[in-house]
Amino acid sequence: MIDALAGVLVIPAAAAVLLAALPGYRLTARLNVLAALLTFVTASSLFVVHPESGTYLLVDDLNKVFIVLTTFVGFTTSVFSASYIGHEIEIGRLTPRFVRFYHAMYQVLMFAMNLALVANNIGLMWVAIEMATLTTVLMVGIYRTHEALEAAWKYFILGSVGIALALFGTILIYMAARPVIGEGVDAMVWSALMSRAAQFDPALLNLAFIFLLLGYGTKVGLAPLHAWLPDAHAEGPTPISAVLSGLLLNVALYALLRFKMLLALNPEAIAPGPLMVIMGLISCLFAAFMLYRRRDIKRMFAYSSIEHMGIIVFAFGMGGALANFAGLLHMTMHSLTKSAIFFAVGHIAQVKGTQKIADMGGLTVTNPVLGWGLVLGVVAIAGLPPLGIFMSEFLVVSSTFAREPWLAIILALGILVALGGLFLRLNTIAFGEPRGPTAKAEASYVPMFAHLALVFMAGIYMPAPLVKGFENVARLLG
Amino acid sequence: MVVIRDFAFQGAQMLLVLLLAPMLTGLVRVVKARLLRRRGPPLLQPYRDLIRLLRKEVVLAHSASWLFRVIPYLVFAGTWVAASLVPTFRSGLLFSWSADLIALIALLGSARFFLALAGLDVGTSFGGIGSSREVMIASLAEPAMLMIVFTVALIAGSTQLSVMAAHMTSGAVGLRVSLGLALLALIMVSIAENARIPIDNPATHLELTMVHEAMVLEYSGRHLALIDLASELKLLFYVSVIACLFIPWGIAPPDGNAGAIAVGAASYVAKLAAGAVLLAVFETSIAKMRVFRVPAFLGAALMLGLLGTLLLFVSGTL
Amino acid sequence: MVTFALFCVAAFLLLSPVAVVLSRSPRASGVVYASCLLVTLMLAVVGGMCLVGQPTSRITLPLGLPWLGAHFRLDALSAFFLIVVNLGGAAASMFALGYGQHEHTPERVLPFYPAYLAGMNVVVLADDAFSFLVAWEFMSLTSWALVVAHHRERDNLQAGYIYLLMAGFGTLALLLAFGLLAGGDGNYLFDLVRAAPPSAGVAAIVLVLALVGAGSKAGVVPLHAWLPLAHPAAPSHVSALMSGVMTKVAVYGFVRIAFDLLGPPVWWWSMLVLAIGGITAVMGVLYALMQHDLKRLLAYHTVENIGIIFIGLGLALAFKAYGMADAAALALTAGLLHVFNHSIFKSLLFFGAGAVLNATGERDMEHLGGLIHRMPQTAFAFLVGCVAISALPPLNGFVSEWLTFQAILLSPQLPSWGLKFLVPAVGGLLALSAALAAACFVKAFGISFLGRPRTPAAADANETDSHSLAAMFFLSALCLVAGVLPGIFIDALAPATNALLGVSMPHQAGLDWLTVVPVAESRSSYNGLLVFVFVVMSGSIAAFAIHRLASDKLRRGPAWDCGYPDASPATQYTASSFAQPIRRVYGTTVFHAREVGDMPPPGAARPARLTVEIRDLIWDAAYAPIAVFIEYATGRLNVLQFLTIRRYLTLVFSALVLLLLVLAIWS
Amino acid sequence: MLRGNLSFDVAHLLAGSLVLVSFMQLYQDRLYALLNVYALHALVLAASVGWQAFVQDAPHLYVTAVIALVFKAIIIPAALHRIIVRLGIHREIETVVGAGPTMLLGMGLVALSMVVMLRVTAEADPLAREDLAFALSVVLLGLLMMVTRRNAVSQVVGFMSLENGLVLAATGAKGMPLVVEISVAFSVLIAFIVVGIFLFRIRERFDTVDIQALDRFRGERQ
Repeated sequence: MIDALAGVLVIPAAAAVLLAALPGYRLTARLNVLAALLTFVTASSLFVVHPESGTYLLVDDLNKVFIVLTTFVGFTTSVFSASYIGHEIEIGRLTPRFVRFYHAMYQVLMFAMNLALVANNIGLMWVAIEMATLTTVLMVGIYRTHEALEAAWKYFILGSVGIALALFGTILIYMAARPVIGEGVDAMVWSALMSRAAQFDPALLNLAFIFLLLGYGTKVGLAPLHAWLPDAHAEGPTPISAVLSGLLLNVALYALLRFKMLLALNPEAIAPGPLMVIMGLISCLFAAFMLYRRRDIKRMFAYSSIEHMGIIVFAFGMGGALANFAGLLHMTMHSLTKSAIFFAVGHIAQVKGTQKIADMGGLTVTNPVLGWGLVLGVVAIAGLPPLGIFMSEFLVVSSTFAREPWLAIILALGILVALGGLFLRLNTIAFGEPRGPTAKAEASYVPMFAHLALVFMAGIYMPAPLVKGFENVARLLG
Repeated sequence: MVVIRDFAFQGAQMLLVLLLAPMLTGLVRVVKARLLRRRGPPLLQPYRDLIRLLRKEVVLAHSASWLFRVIPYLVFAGTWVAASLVPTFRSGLLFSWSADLIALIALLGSARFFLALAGLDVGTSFGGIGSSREVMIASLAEPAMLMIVFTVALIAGSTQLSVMAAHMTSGAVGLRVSLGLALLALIMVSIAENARIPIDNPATHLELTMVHEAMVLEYSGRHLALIDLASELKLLFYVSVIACLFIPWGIAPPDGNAGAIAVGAASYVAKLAAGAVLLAVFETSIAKMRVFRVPAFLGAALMLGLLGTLLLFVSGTL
Repeated sequence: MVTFALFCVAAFLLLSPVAVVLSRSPRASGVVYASCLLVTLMLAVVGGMCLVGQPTSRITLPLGLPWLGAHFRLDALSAFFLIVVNLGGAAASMFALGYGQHEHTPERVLPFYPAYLAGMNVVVLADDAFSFLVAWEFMSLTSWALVVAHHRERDNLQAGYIYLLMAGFGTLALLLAFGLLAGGDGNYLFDLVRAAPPSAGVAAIVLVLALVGAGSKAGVVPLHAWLPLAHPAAPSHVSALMSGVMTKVAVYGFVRIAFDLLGPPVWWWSMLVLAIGGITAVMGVLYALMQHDLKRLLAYHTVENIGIIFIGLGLALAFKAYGMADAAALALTAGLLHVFNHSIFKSLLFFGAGAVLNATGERDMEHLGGLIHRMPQTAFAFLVGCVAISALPPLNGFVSEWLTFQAILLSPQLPSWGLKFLVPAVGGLLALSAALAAACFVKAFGISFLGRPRTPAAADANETDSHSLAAMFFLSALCLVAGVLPGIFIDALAPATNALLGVSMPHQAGLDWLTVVPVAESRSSYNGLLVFVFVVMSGSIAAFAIHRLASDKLRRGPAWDCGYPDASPATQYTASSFAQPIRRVYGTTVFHAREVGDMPPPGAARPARLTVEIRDLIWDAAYAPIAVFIEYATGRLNVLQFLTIRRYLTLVFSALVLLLLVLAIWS
Repeated sequence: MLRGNLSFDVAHLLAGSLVLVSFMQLYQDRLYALLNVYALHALVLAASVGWQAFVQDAPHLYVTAVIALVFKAIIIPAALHRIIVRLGIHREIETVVGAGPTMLLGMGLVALSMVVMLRVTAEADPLAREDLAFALSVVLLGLLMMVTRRNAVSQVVGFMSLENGLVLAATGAKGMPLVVEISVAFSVLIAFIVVGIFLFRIRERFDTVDIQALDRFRGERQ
């Protein structure tokens, strides 16, 4: 029954090769969607069939959630990107050659992320995540403008350093594991590591965790390692911004969580929680303040991603059933909402022909569907009910306040400041006198509203199986 | 039987205040004139004025609304009801419990509210002056009055005038600082409320000084008569309240026989006369003050009232 | 009971999408508002039935927090507020049946209106922290959408922005409060909290948080800043809901937490609440006096009345803390009765303002005047509202304030010295605010409805439509009934006070002549009915007698005005000149009000000017600094967007070294 | 036993000398000199990797050694030479912090890594432990170099020496799989960077493709 698991890897890989070979964007776009859909179906079949994990591939409740989320958003984003890319070609911002490259890279990215999620081997996971990073670097630079190249370059350099640090951490983990488990591949296999973590050398684990926190934290976009994130979001094609915010950050987070669990298993090692809590708080506050002066709509939402990653890391750092549940929920909701927002933003930017907030206004008047979609998305991302993020923020803050009042208050302030920043800009974008070109958008609203509908549903009613799964994971995370 | 008797007394009270009110004003005028070495108008002049006004036709400004014509009746009715619920010669009136002191003050407040509206209705500058100054004075006088009520009510353990009067006569009170403060404040408030010197001058039409007269400037005929009568009733009301709270002696108890009631009536008239004389003396011995020194005057009253209440809260015995 | 109530709420929620679909068609507003009217009436009936003796009913739905579910509960308190909410809602819907026809962008109002009603109802019904907060914030969100419905008008977006921020702030405060009540393992159920009330220390923090959270929604000073901006910005029937009803929902939140969940109070809580209430009452009315925007003036009066309500609640807390149950019942009843009364006359007044706005397109009183001639019925209804809110007998506003005074008169028995000093002062503040309110409404009614029209718009205004009038007259009637027969309403409140304090005020209905006797006949009593009858009788007798015996002749002529009548309406008193004496008395200290006169030299042609400068000290002290700080902080942090890669690497490097140092120093 | 000691000493010697060379890099102020020192750095790495391969008799490590020798010690420095000539980058290195303070910082970092490593319990293989300490300090020194030098080339060199440290650690970890793959992957990465520098004409620093772009910055700064 391993094949469901293998499928998640094989389908994108095959699709990548195929798409690299095929010309013409209409067909390739459709193929892209199809491949993503297939991957999603295979992934969701994981809930039905329960493949047991081998030496290289691992599947448990934790990464099931991640895989399904990733493949789903990957699918919806591919739908969105079809219409987006179509428009980009019409206005000649992209040439067919680049589109072919783009689609291939898209599938490679999917492959890399899935690999990172199912890898049962810390080395393999490292390779996969770095692969994903490099692919996104290439896609961010795809517009070949000065800004795009500059952003890609920044992303590349900072990413490489992150890569190096993460690798060093991985080596240290191996060093820690070797005396206990023995030389060779086994000392890098998750399942083996988890089972024996208690006997590892705590000092090595501590050192390793610091490097891993910084290495993978760079990918998660935690302040002060976040520098690449806003520009990469702002300059790349919008579908990639959606994937970055919606998925890649999660994948890096997943790696971080795994190592947190590892450390948690070792009594003498430092508690990883406090470190994560502090970095989470810093990111949340910092990003919240950065929201105010943004003039580029995509960059603004990139900062909001940093803020939410901060909240999520904070929640997982606090630990405990409630906080972990909240963290998972928040992560899921954030992926859905933020990608939905980027779907909207992509079309808005195409309608207005710019990403400058100053040049867009009164969207709810000129393009009601798009405008209200954005409003709904911002309402969701700002953590207002009845949408999903409110529930997770409710759980995080309230459960924290009983344990660490001051932390909760700081977090609450961060959320409030972010709310202010978001709506300050939303007012100019969505309301007031219309500004800028008011062409009608030929857009596919389905993905956006599908995501928002899910978020809305989660806000008021969560199906029991989902809750069950989340609770298991929360317990797993300790 | 008893009910009928009580009805009778209540009715008597209503007529009594209605009849005595102009007389009181007249008396004040006479005394003032005499103090100024003038012969002054005869005692019954106010009645004559009222009748004359009632006979005259009403001249209504073009811009006056229906409200302008209703207000005189409202003001008169409100004041009359208030005045007739104060125990004057006999406590325990039939309907005295239908409104306690706070309610009575508020009732007069309603009357003032409508009068101020009347000042604005025609849309002249003088009406505006009158109303705006009136409400400014009221905004200080009413809280002061309520503070006084608090003081007395806390001592008497009630806001029912009859009960208060009874409690005061019962001698259980004795001399109290807070009562003195309250009395002083009450006198100041009454002077302000009735538009007497030094707050206002009822006998002038000099625009810079007048408050009440400016408000009712546009009224004529029967409307003016009602308003004048209302203000006379108001004066009577305050004098009777002071009388009933601070010199309650002589008021006939509910079960009092004819003699007691006669005594009550006599003492009441005497109290009124005394009040009139004192008021006249005070008015002749003091000068009208500028409008914007009024707040200081009434603020003092408010502070006195608050002080009285505070004393009672802090130590029940003062 | 509660199930049916929830069905009604569901009906609201279904109406929203319907409204979205319909919103283009001309008959949409009719459909939506009519159905809202229907549902609100049903809910009001539900509340009434529950209040007169249905047992508490509860239900749990598999919504909200998965392992918890959404709990709803309809007890006496909820029932009372259910009535308040839905009476206001029904009136607003009725009014909107006419008013809504003039809406330019119905698609921005109709979808949110039912959702807003739903939110308020759910807040009252919710029985666990999560549902409560969801409904609470949902209420804020929908009302925000309604505030920015007219987003093209100046300042509305700004108002909505401040409103949303304050709402978020309040919700977070409540969130923290509930977090503290729930504890680490999340007992979000109200029943669990009731079962195990928190320790005194925790309870104190929760109370403060609740005061901040609910208070910011209710608009207590100094958290009121958003209110006078947001309430007027919305369409008038929504303003009525926000001012008349939503603030009461906020009061409900506070009452629920302070009286129901927190267990036995401590005396100093009441000092906090009393002080805030007193200050709020006076500040609110003073702000209102300085206003000449009609709707904003009304909004500030909401602040004042909230203060009065909180005075009642504070007294109730004090009495409860010292076990004086009967007095507590009296105070609480006074507070709740004022909740009811204010919801009625404030809605009425906003309807009036809406009608005026509709007829003249003006909210500024300086541009109105003489409307009583053009719209007599609106004027009458508005006048009733003015008398009621000015706490004048025989209308309902007076009753609740009178009860509050009676409660204050009971308070010398309170042992604590702090209260001994505070309560009389608060009494003084209450009296002051009552008197000032009367002054303010003389101004409001006198300037905008009386006198001569100041603009053509006012000169040819037309009477508003029948639906709006119906709504207004319905509320006016309620004002009168609640004023002359207060006993009924006091008795209706008994179950609520019973539920919270275990006792209630003495039963009023049985007393002869329908008198209200809060404590004892000998102590104090009030009979609105008799007073009303007396006034009417003696007034009509006088009228009858005079017209019969004396003259009833009447002649129209020019105004007398001391012989200097002036044709130009500009010579009338304006709102600001009317308020000038009061501004001289209070404003110079409270608002640093200054009058700057500019008198041209003799012979100069230019006109003399008198400008008044008023500063909102609370804004300057509490809100401006926050904006400044945000400005500063963002400015400073923004540099981090423009660093070079090497500097970013430096950040990473220093983070690494820092962590390594931490590790080295560890243990 | 003896072999153990000997192997320990040699490995220790090589690793230590790698740290020493890193310090020499920090000290350079001419680009060409820096490149030569880096070549030396790679050479020492190759030696140490080779030794590890011999000690652990893990033949695949020889591949890594060869890569280090050929690619890092010869090709990359040569390529950088050409780039310097082609792009006319001027020859002296502008430093953010002077050489002296940089050295001090470096000392501090080495000390720090020692302290951190000493916490590792004694049971851990001493050879590996020492190697690790050195590797850590090489990594930190490489990073230090990246942040204290302004020229693109010297920053690349910094990154490469950092990566050398990683390889040292990886090879030091006895029996660690994927070492070869990793070293290959990194070589590719470095190639990317070098090519990138060449393509984007990054004259002086990593910071931007060209300086004006920083200021025309998408309206973010106005």
